[in-house]
Amino acid sequence: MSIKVVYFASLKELLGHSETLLPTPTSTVSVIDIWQQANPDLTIPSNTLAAVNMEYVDLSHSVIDNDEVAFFPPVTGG
Amino acid sequence: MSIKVVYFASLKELLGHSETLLPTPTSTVSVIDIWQQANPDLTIPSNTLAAVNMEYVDLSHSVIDNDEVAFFPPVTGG
Amino acid sequence: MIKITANAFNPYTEIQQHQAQQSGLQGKFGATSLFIGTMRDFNEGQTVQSMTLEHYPKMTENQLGKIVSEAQQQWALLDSLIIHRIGKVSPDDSLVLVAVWSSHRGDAFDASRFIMEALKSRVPFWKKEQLANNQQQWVAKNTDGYQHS
Amino acid sequence: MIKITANAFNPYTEIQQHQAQQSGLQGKFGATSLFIGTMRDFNEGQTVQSMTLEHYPKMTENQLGKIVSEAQQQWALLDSLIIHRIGKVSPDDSLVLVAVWSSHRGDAFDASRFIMEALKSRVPFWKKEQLANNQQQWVAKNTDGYQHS
Repeated sequence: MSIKVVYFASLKELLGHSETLLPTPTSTVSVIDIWQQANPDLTIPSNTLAAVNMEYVDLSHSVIDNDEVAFFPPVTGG
Repeated sequence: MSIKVVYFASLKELLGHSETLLPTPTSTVSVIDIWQQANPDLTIPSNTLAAVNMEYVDLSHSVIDNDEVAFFPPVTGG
Repeated sequence: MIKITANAFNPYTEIQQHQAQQSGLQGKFGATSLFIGTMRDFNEGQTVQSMTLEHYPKMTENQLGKIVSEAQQQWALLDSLIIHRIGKVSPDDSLVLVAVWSSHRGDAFDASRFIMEALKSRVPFWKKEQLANNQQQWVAKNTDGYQHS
Repeated sequence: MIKITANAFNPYTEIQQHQAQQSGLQGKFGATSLFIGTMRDFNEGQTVQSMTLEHYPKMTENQLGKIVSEAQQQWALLDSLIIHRIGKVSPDDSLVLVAVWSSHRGDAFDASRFIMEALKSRVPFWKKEQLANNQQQWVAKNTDGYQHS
């Protein structure tokens, strides 16, 4: 059991990888906690969007075991 | 020299013809004068639109020799 | 380009042919907004078997030309194509095509809707419906294009 | 219908194929509103040679599905078709198609624009441009679709 963290676009390039697996948290964690655990040396870039299980969430949203947490820059499709 | 009066759609059917030629007016005339001269027994139906030389005009617009005066119901294209 | 036609037309074929001929568009147009009006087989609860579209030749083209000029003054348009059918039409026939090409989508959306609403209120076309009971009737008025159905 | 494709597509062919398969549309749709986004060969003054479109698989489809549901709740739509390109694209390639069918034109115009703006702001696609000088850059933000250019 674990939490999957995924990155896209410029954020993926900045970090140099697209995915990190984090161990099951031992206490209640939020999306921003997940970022800090996965990237202890890097403050989350401003404008970063977050999704949990493919739904947009605030950085304060709670994360539970088996969630997929995504971080990405503003979208530019169409 | 003359004034050509043309009718379209339901108005053409109501009158039973699509065109009338009126002689050159001897004095200043307006669009509504033209209607009355061409259709002495019929009040102009409400909502009738008028054009002179293919530009929309009010019924008070002046008509001169060689003008083409058109009367038609509200448009329903598209 | 403005076309009035008494023949059935395929709007998608027309758009592609037109676009291919406009070499100035290549690489420049980011946005295309299209509206296609199609004949339905019913109107206000009645079954419609066919329809006849009458127009005022020349005034139709003049008014459409003015409307396109007004749109060009208001928005940054690269090109436009308007086709309107006249004569006898059947259900599922295309009645009208309005296509607008621009660099940015806001201009394309705004201009195509403006042209369509102006066409509906100012261009001298009239529809007569042939109903299932062999009656005929002139369509009395157009619906409001800015209102929800 | 929602399609994400890594292959070049012709929006006009796709629309016609889709429409032909929807037998429930026959005789019922009076209005079709379409928007097509096409790759330009320049952006903010720079020449763009190609572009790569990345997306978040599954979240893309989920978000598009939600947007279509929201549109269906707000307007009387008969059908819709959304196609979005991913992968490497060249100038004049179609990037996105939004097509909406309805009985009345107000619904079609409103819904196609709503879907397009929602797609631009909420659906996880990202563009990276390959410039003439061999530099690459991520597109930082989308323009406002409700503003004049």
